[in-house]
Amino acid sequence: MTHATVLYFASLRDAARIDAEAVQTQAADLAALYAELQQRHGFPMAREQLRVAVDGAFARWQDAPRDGSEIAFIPPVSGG
Amino acid sequence: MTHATVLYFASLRDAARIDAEAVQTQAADLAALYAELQQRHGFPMAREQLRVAVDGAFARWQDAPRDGSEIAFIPPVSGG
Amino acid sequence: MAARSPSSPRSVVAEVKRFHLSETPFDTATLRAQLLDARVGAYASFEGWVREENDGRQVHGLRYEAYAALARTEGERILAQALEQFDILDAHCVHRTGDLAIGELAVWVGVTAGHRDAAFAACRFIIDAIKADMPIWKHERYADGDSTWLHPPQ
Amino acid sequence: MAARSPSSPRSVVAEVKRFHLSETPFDTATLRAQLLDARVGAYASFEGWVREENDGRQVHGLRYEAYAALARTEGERILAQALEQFDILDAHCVHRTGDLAIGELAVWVGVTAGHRDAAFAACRFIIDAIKADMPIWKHERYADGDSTWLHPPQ
Repeated sequence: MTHATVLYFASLRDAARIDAEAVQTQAADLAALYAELQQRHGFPMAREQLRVAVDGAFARWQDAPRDGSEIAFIPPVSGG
Repeated sequence: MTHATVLYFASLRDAARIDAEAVQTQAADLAALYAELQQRHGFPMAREQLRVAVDGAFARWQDAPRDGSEIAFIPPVSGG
Repeated sequence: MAARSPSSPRSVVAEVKRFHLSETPFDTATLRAQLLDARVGAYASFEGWVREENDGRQVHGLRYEAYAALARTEGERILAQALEQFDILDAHCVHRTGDLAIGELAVWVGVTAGHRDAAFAACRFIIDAIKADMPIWKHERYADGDSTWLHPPQ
Repeated sequence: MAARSPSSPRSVVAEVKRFHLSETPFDTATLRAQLLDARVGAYASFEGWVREENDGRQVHGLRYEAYAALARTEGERILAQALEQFDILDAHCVHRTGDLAIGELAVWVGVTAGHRDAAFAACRFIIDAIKADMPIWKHERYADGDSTWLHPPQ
């Protein structure tokens, strides 16, 4: 079982109604973790629209969640 | 006989040792006028290196000098 | 995060930060002055300002939200890449967060170089990369009372 | 030169001047502020600064001489052409004349647009045209005591 913190931004946060949560997961990779959380919160966005970051750096969907890490799902950005 | 004022800038002024002069000329066009003044002042620059302006606007070498006009020979520029 | 050596705190310069987030309006004249250098022949800058209209809708104001930790990492990465990829002397960028009114400055990019080709190219590269990769989201409020997060297809 | 109608001096706006020569150092923050407009999404600017070195020679200072009447005509023509050719909102330019020290600002171009493509393209077009056509000449003084007019092949 992996313990991690998940951060939500922009419309993902609006959908989750929280900006962060502690999660315990048996997901093998970050893609599976998103699938879990998408089901829990009813996120409308497909994983293919998102990027994922771990501890303040972009990561790969096939990376395994690390214990104690901070994970963020990044919806399409609109800065600049 | 056409009366005009000729302005000199940058290295042309250094060569002429004046920044303007009143000229009387029978030159048929501005190219011929430059040839006259080049001979008088010993300008090292060939006409092909220069542009010519009349009364604050670029002109053509085949234009005839106009009475009372202000003529400038424009050496290669280096602003910006 | 600051890279100061504990053994010689006075002699070691803090790690250079080229990218910043700002929660308040910031002054581009001061930012420009920080790039002054006798080797500079060309300074190119870009600014994004909040427009009264976006995609045909009248905008009343907007809010930028950032994932600050990742934004800082990405900002430094983008600017370091510009310094490596183009013949420039320096490049800085500041991005606003929080609530902005029409006409306010959202982002500033400043690039110095010996010559203008590299200054222009790097400035364009940086703002394009900021728009593509920076984890910052725009929430727009419209004249009709509607509001939305902008999540353009990438 | 100002196009005021003698019959209604108060109601007629003076002819817009987008290009200026300046015999003294000028402030880009003020010039930028003159371009503020709620329709602007993108502001691109370019500045030329006096470098300590040119073509491998150490420069002590320089002087810009202009044929002012023609420079003003050409400046307005170039900026009007940029406004016609690119999807921009406004474009201004100021060029220094007289004596300049290392680090001083020689030329400033500021362009506003709805979007960045046009702002960058117009800004680049303008500085290129200024360099190609503006009747302004640079006289450089070097560390070795030599000095010369720059007449680069066009």
